[in-house]
Amino acid sequence: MTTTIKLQREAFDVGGEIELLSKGRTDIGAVVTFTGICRGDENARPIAALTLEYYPGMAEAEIARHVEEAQARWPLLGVTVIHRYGRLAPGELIVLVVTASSHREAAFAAAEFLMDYLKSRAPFWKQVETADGKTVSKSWVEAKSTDDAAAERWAAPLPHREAAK
Amino acid sequence: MTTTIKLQREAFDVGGEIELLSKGRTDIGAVVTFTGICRGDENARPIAALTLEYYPGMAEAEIARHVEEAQARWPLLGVTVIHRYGRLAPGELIVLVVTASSHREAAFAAAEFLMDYLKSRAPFWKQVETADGKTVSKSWVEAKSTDDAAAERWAAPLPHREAAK
Amino acid sequence: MKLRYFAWVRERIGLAEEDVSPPNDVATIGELVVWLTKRGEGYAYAFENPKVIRAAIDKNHVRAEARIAGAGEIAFFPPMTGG
Amino acid sequence: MKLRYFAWVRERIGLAEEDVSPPNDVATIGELVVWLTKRGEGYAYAFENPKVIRAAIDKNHVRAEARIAGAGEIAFFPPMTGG
Repeated sequence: MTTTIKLQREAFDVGGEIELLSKGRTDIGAVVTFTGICRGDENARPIAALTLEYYPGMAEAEIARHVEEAQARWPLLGVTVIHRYGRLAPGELIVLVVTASSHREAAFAAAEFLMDYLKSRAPFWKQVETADGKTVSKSWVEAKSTDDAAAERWAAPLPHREAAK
Repeated sequence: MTTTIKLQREAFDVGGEIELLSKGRTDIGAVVTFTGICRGDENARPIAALTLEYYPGMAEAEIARHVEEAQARWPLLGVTVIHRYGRLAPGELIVLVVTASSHREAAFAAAEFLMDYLKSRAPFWKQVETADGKTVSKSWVEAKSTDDAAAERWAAPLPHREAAK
Repeated sequence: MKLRYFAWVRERIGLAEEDVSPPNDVATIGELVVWLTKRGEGYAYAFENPKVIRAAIDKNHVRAEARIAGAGEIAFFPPMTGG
Repeated sequence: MKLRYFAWVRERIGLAEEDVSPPNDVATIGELVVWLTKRGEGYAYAFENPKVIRAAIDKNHVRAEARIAGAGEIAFFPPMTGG
């Protein structure tokens, strides 16, 4: 299993990450990617930028734990998770999840699992900047109950799952 | 909705296709890709190559119909489907599905829907070349009942993923 | 009418396409398969298990009961294995 | 022990981190929140709705009932909005 986890300010290259994970390998039959992009609106209001704050150390460890859990659930051959932090303009890429497996079911399921997790459980917080004329205002994005529900659909008991989750 | 459907012999570039679909847009928040890769084995036997045959005209029309169905089911902002034909060596990319939406649920569901469809209903046939020493033998890949079952889970009047949320 | 064959159906029959004129009492896809089977060994081999054979009329999937009157192009092929 | 605050918890308190020495009867995360609330207006504002506050001990998510004895670093933050 090839695992790559990166938290970074810089942009990333989706095609390059897929290649890093799969190039020269003939055991991988399926690669799924999810790319999250900064939209130009939040709750129907135009935004100027998004600033992402995270908990250094905890974010990496938490993502690593969930990548391990994905490995335990599905026969994966590779996983890459890249999450950016700092200020991002609309259209910029925020997050990338790449999953590789011999067949598509595992790759799809693991990518969805990791995204549901990142959305609601990984220690990241988004602040939105809106610009109405000359006034710039900032507000923290509220967590969505649909994201919690999405994360909870994976909560079916597995032997190694901690009770705290 | 940006729709691109291509049947081609040539390789494709996943990163380039994502960019074609999403560059300069601020309404897209989520892009999912599925890439199918020629594995080096089929039913645990090493293979030398895969040859893909398809029904010209019907394949394009059938894919277009299913992309339209995906659009009717989920709020999509863009779909790209590229399917290669001809002889492919292990490690080469066979098929690409890219789906874009404002949120991840639609992008994931539509990509899975289109892949389940392509696997079991699109008029493509795979022939496997195995090389045991100097003898090259060719055999047609048998359809999997699991692929039929995967395609059939979308036959319910409502996509089950949305109903579950 | 034009017939097209794909994958091992094509290989067993030994043709990718041909023009045929079945008699008027051949009204459905299923009846066309029975009629084709009598055309020779390759056809009999290709259609030996008619249940697995898929068909399309004018590039649309159809079932064995589908009527062939007015069809421009009819295709026969094995279960699909794309993706 | 070291406390860390993130997002609007950090903004309301006006600090990203600090060292505190709560009395011995402050045994759980929930009790620590109550104790912190008395430290000033910013704390009271940050913890005005304790139910939405999430906590971590040594970079592991914990609940309000979790005991803080032996903790090196405790963090408080709002519900997460990554991805």
